[in-house]
This record gives sequence, structure tokens and C-alpha cells, in this order.
Amino acid sequence: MAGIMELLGMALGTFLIFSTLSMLYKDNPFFRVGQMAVLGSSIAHFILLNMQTVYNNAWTPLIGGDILMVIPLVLGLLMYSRLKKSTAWLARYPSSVLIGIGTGVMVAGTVSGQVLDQIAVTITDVLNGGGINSMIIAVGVVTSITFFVFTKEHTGVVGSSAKIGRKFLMISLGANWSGELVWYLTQLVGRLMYVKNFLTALMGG
Amino acid sequence: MIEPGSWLDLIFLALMTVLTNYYLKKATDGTLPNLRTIPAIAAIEEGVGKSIEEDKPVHYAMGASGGQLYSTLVSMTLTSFAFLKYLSTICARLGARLIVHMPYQTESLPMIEAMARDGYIAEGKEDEFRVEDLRYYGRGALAWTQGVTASYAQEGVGLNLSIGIFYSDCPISLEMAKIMGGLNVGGTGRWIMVYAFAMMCDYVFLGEEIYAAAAIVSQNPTMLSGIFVEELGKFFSIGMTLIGVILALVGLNIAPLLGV
Amino acid sequence: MSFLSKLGNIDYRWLYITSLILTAIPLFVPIGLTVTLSEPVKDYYAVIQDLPEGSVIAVSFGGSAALLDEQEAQFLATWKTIFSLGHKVLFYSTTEDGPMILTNHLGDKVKPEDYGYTYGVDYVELGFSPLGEPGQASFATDIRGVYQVDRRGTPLDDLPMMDNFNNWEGIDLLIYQYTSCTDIEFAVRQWTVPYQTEVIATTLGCCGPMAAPYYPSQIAGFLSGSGAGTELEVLSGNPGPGAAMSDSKSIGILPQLIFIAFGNIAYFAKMYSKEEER
Amino acid sequence: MSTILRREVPKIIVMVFGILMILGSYTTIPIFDTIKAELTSWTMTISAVSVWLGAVYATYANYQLYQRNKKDGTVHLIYFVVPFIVFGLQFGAGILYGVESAQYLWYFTNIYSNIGATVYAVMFFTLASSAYRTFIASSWDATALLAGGLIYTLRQIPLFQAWLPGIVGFGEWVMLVPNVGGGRGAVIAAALGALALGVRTLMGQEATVTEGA
Repeated sequence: MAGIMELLGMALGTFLIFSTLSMLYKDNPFFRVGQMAVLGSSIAHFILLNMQTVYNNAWTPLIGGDILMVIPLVLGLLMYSRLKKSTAWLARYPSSVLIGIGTGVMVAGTVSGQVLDQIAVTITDVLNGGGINSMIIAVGVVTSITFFVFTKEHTGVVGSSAKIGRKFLMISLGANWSGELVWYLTQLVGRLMYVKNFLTALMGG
Repeated sequence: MIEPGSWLDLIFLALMTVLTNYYLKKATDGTLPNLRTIPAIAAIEEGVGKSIEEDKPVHYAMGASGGQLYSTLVSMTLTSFAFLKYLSTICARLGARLIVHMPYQTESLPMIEAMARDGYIAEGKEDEFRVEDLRYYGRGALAWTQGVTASYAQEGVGLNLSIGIFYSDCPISLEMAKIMGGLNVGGTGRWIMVYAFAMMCDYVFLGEEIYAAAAIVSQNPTMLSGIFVEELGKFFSIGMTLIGVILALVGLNIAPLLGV
Repeated sequence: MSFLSKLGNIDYRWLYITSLILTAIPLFVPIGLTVTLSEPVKDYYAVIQDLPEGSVIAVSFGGSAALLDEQEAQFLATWKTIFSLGHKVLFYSTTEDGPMILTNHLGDKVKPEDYGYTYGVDYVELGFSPLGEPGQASFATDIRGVYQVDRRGTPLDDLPMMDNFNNWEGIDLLIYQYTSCTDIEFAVRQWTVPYQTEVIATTLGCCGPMAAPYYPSQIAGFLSGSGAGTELEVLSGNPGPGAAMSDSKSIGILPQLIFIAFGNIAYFAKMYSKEEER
Repeated sequence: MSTILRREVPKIIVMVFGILMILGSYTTIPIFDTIKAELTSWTMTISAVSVWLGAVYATYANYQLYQRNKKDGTVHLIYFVVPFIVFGLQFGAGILYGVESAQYLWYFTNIYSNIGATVYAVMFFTLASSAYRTFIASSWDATALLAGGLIYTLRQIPLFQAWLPGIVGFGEWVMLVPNVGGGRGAVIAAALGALALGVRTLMGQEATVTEGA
């Protein structure tokens, strides 16, 4: 049998499930209260976890002698300069550090991972006896890239290729929709199981 | 000294750098050819007009996780910033209220405020910029989608422009804006979520189109130059795939040339 | 407007309510449908099975508590499979929720100790670090650069399993678990491409199409969604939460399919009546 | 001077840090590997330190909303205080007992992860209504969208796996062949777009990095 706190938690959870779903009918105060509760919970959770990250990744190494850790701490604090108009520009420094690092990593990984390798895989599939399927994939790759060409009007050969590419893209979009739909349906089943478990616990099951 | 198998990557990057410089020069001279039109760009201003007519705010959504500065998706974040600045300029010029639904990454918030404010400054109306219309919801799609939906319901939605890094948050935000009568315009570079935009938006930027559109709306020659560089990359990809497949059919493998 | 045309304008809320009711019914009245196995799942299972006993598996765990309904079946069946084969496991969490989920799983649902495992010798849990792609790259080259201590605060050098083991060279298989669909690229770019580490993946159903282009050349097998979790449960003979969900999904989807049919009937009815008018 | 500090220095920072990361990826020189690992750990710290900034924006917006709506009744006072109460209780539990304590997990499970899961459930409905509206075979493009969606849906549902044995193979084929063809093309195109922007950024030519009030 569930304890009182567990039961209370499940009751709160069940209320929040229905308050969230109620928005599908129309806006209402229950939805709004639930939304505000989530806002508080989400920010609290995020702050706590980040405080833990600061403690583990920066503070502990710093007091352990890793003096370099002062730099990211100061850069992080500079973000707050945005709150005052006269100092707002200082926030560009930490932003630039992050963008520089992000861009460097992205550029280095993207050339092979998402361009050259993808072309190579398309080719080797054909080479390794992928048969008609590998040819269909190759046609899909070439024609769908053509769809994204901006400097040529989509007429003639480019237009025909782009048109075929669009069909491939549409099938892919449909498949993506389907993958998400069934996932979300699973989530709905999970929430209904939660409510069922609450009702069972409430009845002393 | 050079990581084995990285030569082609480096050559590719070096070529892109040289070409960017070349097209930058052409862009500055005003000799770049025209780009095909993307209807969704014109829809943005139309949507701001609609919002004013209906006396409803314009919403800008970057995605619950759309503020990634140090990830591999940083390009999409920067693209989103370009659209935000463009939108805030139009809103300031036409007098529409702009609500920005910010992502959870707090490190991106200073830049978001800067971009949103920039448009108002450009139109000489900084006093009309409202910081309280920059909305923050904490971490996760849960708080973000709930907050955005509540905002649509409570404050109305004229235009909803959604550009950036979207995960499983846009199916709610886009559909709710649609149901509540908003004009949906948007796109993401994350192919997996493009379906939601294709199905729920009145005007959509399909995948990679957001990069091209950002360059066009920025009217900045440096950004336009990038489109031509990536176009060459596309022709290279098409060419390599075609040649590679044809040669593969006769048993020749050019994949090792690609570093694989 | 004809009856058929009206089928295209039904209030969405009817779709919502019928879906809700039909999804709920099988929870009270189970049907018990059979499961068909797919290739990526069979390969996923085969890769773990084919490892020599005592191999080291790294689990990059990016689980989210909010998404457990979709993935818990995959996780539990995977843990059971690994532990029953006696492989060593190095868990590291890339999401905040990761350690909490693992606490629940390893401390309660699938206890490694029940399979004769000893902490520090047969498995290690490294805790959470927000590893994006750069983090994965760092982990692959220098584990101690990212984690000095395990989740319990023990220095890695004090754990027997971590002796002479600090990078990709000590890892025989990476199980890459993620929920953000494009993150599959992190594994490909930072593990498969540079080190040819064998990688299998587990993810959400919606991410399956995005993982597919990398299978089987760069990702040797993958599980996407609770359906794949159910398949792994069947394949490995470890029944779990996946099976219970199957029936509800089967029935809950029906209104969607019917409404799509309605939309098309209405469209073609309108087209037909226009043709008639002409 | 001011322009240099405000515009040029950030540009240089972007370039230097970006190039350091590229060197860390493409060279075998150990120092660059070390720098890359160090910088990576910095990103987490910078990001984590800035976390309270979100709370500032949220509090300000919430307060202003309350000020604007308070004349419409006490319900707005409830909307205003609820996030503070929940924040206080959950944050307090986290600080006092730790984020892995039963006390904290009570809030985390019943509010945070529960609503998180429910939001995904809501998406089932929003996807359903959007499909009802758009999955109409009104053109070849729309038919392709409908076909991709429908076939893969049937493949994933146990009922249809039992009723239509061929659907599993056909659904897999759709996912692994035409979907891969289209998806791979889109991925390559988007990667090139991101790369072009990345190269521009590293050259200090990306407007969004250097502009901004």
C-alpha cells in the first residue's frame, strides 16, 4: 500500500496531467496554475543542477589549485552585465568564447561526418551490392540536394530533379511524423498508466 | 602532425575559406547573381501587418533548446538571431508588439536581448522595446511549450515566427498557434523536425532554406556570400555522388578519396 | 455542404477525445498481440551477444525522466542482456536525469549484483557531465580529463576496472543512448570515424529515421522507440514494460487513421462535386 | 577604442577559440588536445554560472504580467505566486537534502518529469489534428507525405504487424530506402549551410556575432 506522501504525489501528478491535457479543450485556470507550477519547478531544477556543475567542474578544481578555472567563472559572471545597459556589451566576451568553441567543433566534425562520409556511404552501398535499393537512395540523395539549390531557377533538368527530390523529402517527412506520432502515443499510454496506478493505490490496491 | 585521414577535410575547409573571400568581394561589388525566391520571407512582413490589424502580438520562438552557442548546432542559433533582428526591426517600424519566447540556455539570453533590442534601436524606437516581453521558462520542452501556449491563449497570436533549433517542442507551439488563428511561418535546420513545420506552418522554410533566408533577410553582403559557397558545396556533393555511383557500377571505388 | 464534405471539418476535439478513450481501454482489458522483429534490433542484440565474455562496454547514457515511457523497455532489456553475458560496463550520464534513472534501474529494477557483479570491478558509474559533442570527443581521448572521480566520489585510479584504461582503446563497444535525434552524429563523428569503435544506439521512435542513414555502416544496430524495446524484450527473453504498452498503442491509433480517411473522403467528395457542376 | 573593445575584440575571440578547437581536432600535437579538453570544460562552467539570468528574466516578466492583469481578479495573484512557491519548495528540498534525496525526487517525479511526459502526450494530439488537416492526397507531394507517414505508422503498430504481415518489411523499406535518400540529401544540404556559416563566423564575418546592442 502506498504511503501518504506517495499518494499525495500521485494525486498532484494526476491533477497536473489533466490540467495539461485540458488545454486541448480550451484555456482555463487549471491549465494556467499547472503551467505556473511547472515554471517554478523547471527553473528550480535547472538552477540546482547547474550549481552542482559549477561546484564540481569549476569550484572544486579551483580550490584544488587549478587556477585557470577562474577564467570561465569570470566569463560566466560577465553574462550578468547584460542586465545593466551601460555594461551590456561586456556579455559579448563570454558569448564569443562559446561561439568560437562551438563553431570550431562544428566545423571540424561536419565536413567528414555529414558531408564526405554521407557521400561515401551512398557510393559504397552501390559498390557493396546494395542493388536497386542503393540506387534509389543515390537518386534520392542527388535529387533532394538539387531541391536545395538556390542559385538556379527550378526549371529544366534542375527543376525535374528538384521535383523528384521533393517526393523523397516528403516521404522522409512523413516517416519522421510517424516516428514521432507513435512515440507520443507511447507517452500518452504511460501517463494513462500513471493515472491508473494512482486510482489503484487510492483504492488500496 | 596532421590527424590521419583529415587532409581532405582541411582542403575542403581551406577551399570554403578562399571561396568565401572571393564571393565576399563579389558581394561587396554588387555583382552576385540573384537567388530564387523563398515565399516564406515575404510572409513575415505580411504576418506583422496581420498582427497589427487584429491588434495581436507577434511571437518569435527559437525553440526550447534554441540557444545553443557551443554545440554543433551553433549555426542554427546564429541564424535564428538574424531572423530575430529582422523581425524586431519590422515590428518596431510598423508598431507591432513583439514577444520573444527564449530558450533555456541562459548563456544565450544576453545575445537574444541584444538582437531584439537592435531592431528597435535601428528604427529609433528603443523606448518601445519591452524587456518583459522576453519570456523565459526554465529547462525542457515541458515548461517552454506550456509557457508559449499560455502566452498565445492569454495574449493572442497574430504572427508566429519560429526559426531555430527545434526538438519535440514545435508540434505543440506550432499547432496551438495555428488553432488560435495565428499565421505560422518557420523552419529549422534539424531535418527530423521539419515535418512539423511542413504540416503546421502556412509558410515554411524547408530545412537548409533557413540559412539562405537568413542571409537574404540580413541584407548583409558577407552573409550572402556564404550562400554561394554552400551552393558550390552542393554541386560538389551532387557531382561526387553521381561520379562515384557510376564508377561503382563498373567496380571502381572512389570512397577512399573522400577519406573513408 | 454534403455529408461527405463535412467529414473534413470535424472539430479536432472529437479526434482528441476518441483517441484518449480508446487508448485507455486496453489498459483495463489487455489484448495480447504478437510482436515482429526488425533488422536493426536483431543486429543490436547480435552485437552484444557476439562480444567475447568480459568485454568492456561503455554506455553513454542520455536518458530523460520525461521520456522514460518511450525508452524504459529498451534500457531494462539492454541491462539484463549485458549482465547475463558477463560483460564489464562503464556508465556515464550525459543528461541531468541520467544518474537518477540509473539509480532507479541498477539499484532496484535490474541489480548487477544479482548477476554476480561487483561495483568497481565489473561495472562503474561515472555520474553526470553535460557532454555534448566536444565532451564526447574529450571522453574518447581522456576519460580522466572529464571525470576525476566516479559517481560515489571514488577516484578512478582506485577502481580496479579502470586500471590502465583511460580512452577509446579500452572500450570494445559503445552503447550510445540519446534523445535528441541529431546527437547520433556525435557518436559517428567522435567514435566511429576517428577510432572505428563499434557503436550501437538506443533512442526514441521519432529518431529512428534519422539514425537509419548511419545503419549498418557506422552504427551496427539501433533501437528506436518502445516498439524496439518490446522487440528486444522478446528477442532476449526478458519481458518488461514494453509489452504492456503494445495493445494501447494498437487501439489508440485507430481514430487517427479513421480521421485521415475522413479528410481524404471529404477532399475527393468536394472534387467530385466540382467536376459534376462543370 | 570603444568600437575595438565592443566589436573587434569579440571577433578576434571567436576566431582564436574556433581555430584552437579546429587544431585540436585535426592535428596530433598534444598541446592542442589539452587546450581543446580545457576549453570544453570551460563551456560547461560559463553556461552553468549564467543560470540565474533566466530566473531574472522570468521573474520580471511574471511581475509585469501580474501588474497588467491584477485588476482582473485574484486569480492572477495565484498565477503570480504559484511559481515562487513551487520554486521555493523544490529548490529548498534540493539544497537541504540534495537532488538525489527522496524529498527532492518527490517534486521532480510528480511535477517535473510527470508534466514533461504529459507534454509529449499532448503532442500526440497536436500531431493527430495536423495530420487530419494535411494528410490529404491533393497532389503528388502531399501523397508522398501521406504514404511515408501512413506506411511507417502501420509498421510500428503491433495490431497491423499482426494483420498485415508484409507491412513490417515494407515499413522498414520506406524507412531505410526512400527516407534515407531524402533525409541524407537534406542532411548534406543543411551541413553545407551550417559549414558556410561556420567558416564565415571564424573569419569574423558573421553579422550576428559582431552586431547587437
